[in-house]
Amino acid sequence: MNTETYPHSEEKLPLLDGLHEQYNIHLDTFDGPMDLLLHLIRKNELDICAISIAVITRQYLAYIKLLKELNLEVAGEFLVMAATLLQIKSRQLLPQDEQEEPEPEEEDPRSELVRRLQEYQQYKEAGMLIGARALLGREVFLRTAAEPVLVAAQNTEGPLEVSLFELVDAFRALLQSIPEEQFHDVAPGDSLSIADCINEILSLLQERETVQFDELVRDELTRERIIVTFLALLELCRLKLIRIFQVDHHGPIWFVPAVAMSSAEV
Amino acid sequence: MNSELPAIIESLVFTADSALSTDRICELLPEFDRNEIKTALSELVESHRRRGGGFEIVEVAGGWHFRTLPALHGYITRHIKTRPAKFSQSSLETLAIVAYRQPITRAEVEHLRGVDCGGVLKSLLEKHLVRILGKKDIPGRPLIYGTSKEFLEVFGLKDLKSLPTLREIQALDEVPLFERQEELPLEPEKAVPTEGELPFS
Amino acid sequence: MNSELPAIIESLVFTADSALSTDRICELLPEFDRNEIKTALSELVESHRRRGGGFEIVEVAGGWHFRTLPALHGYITRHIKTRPAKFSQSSLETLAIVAYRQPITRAEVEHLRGVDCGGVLKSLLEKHLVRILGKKDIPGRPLIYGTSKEFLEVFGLKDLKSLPTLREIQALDEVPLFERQEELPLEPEKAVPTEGELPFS
Repeated sequence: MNTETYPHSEEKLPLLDGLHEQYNIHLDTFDGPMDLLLHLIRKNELDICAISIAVITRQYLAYIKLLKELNLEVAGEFLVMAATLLQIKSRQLLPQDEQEEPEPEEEDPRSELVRRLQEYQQYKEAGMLIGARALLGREVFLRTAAEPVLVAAQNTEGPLEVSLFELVDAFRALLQSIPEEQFHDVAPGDSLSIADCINEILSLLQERETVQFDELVRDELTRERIIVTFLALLELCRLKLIRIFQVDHHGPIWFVPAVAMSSAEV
Repeated sequence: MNSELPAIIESLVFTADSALSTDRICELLPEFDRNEIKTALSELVESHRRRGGGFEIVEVAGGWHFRTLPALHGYITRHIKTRPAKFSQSSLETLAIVAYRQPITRAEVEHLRGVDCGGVLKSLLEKHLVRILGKKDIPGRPLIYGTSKEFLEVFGLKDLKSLPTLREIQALDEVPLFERQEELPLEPEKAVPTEGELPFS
Repeated sequence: MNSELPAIIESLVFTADSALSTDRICELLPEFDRNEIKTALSELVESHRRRGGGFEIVEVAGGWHFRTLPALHGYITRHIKTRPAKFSQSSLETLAIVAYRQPITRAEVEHLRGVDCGGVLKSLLEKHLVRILGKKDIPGRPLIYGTSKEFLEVFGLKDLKSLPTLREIQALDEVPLFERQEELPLEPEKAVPTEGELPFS
């Protein structure tokens, strides 16, 4: 994702050629640092379990340096991996105290990385296997002609087939087609909206007859949460969807659906 | 004759959206002789008739197509009632508005969609995806709509909180925090002092 | 067994506009016994394979349908306009991770791949290969993803158990990375209501 474009500048090319000879790193698109590491391991004919961190780190950094010299963008992920490699290497350089029993967590500093690489390699291979299958619309085709007997009858009764993404997408498309000022969002903001909170309360009331205020805020006792919940309750009350009551002073606040579910359903 | 030819022709007729004429088949298969193709077609007709399946290949109105046996139409029409109903764009939009903006009145839904939604709301009510929550205390006392338990079941949601928000979908392909950060200077030669010189610098 | 049954089933599958599950076929044919129907289905598979035609009946995404033989695609694309979905390495990797690891969050996919996956996930959602299953019950309530029915259909898989088995890892430590993490509470039976068993667990 980072090296999709080949360099345009002429004077950089000799440098690139030199590298081709010395390291044989081709500027393919590497799908992230894991992909690059696997490539380096294979190039050096190393076993993932017995990688030489020194060799791999040097080549990995060389690749990043090359990208930079070619003025290609180096994504943050590649730098994070560089830091991880350097950290593993520095841990390997630390003198080992041979007298002491090795602590249980003092495992090979490489092992975490090795595990990630192995797992990544599995999915990379599985992805290639899946991609090599005969695909519908590419190698395999269905009958497209509609059966005349069935064409006449349109059906609206059957089981529904629609995905969640289609639902959100329909909503998104709709909002985009509406001028900004007509669309009134109850509480825009980054975290919690009154609309979300109303949905939450309605969803709870589908399951139970009574809900206590404390239950709504118990999991997240923040000022924002309490205020938003309170406003959501006021809104629901204003819409006459719930009734709120409190038995004792300072006692728990309860609320119930204003209309019994059975009578509300038509 | 190429022994694969009947299968090739069969696959062409099968995937065509309307009847394929012999001429068209010959056009599509220039490497085969017209007579070969004609022989293969009669072979196909014969082999489908012989195997006694649920459909046959026939030539009608100048074209070849597959047709189910009329004797079986009584069975075929049965699945009209149970085949999955494709959701119309208007029901999907209306359902989305109710889901994301509930509690909501019909007038509010119509304001957002810009068209009359009475029929769509009624069919959503009949499908039990939408329910009436109560009446709004304004003149006219309009009905207030929300989604139902069945709505959650159809979409496999635990509760309404699990509905993905617009923001979450939009945030997917935004540039991650990571890459917006100022890049830190990285000097490999200094960071790896023991590894010796890099091959270029 | 009723000697007409394979032909009846064949006509149903042939005319359905999406794959028909064995359950649906049984529902449509209440006068026949489930076992009879199953026997007839395997007979159909066998007879179509034997006759060596241009298409076959296969079980995909939990349902039966007819599809052409992959070997013939060179002929079919002569008259069918295709816009074959192009899959980059990153989308295949991401798809594989979602398929084998579902239900999974974006952060978990990114941890495995080591790169941002928002854009890839969004394009897989738009291709309907990946779907949103809901939200995970952990702080931040991230969206959880799984593969869709279309995924199985497009890749010609009967169910998730038919995914290619992952190559065994000769691990330093037998426990895969993810299982060493603290288990987060998630209710997969609610989140993945329709997809059946995962290929491993």
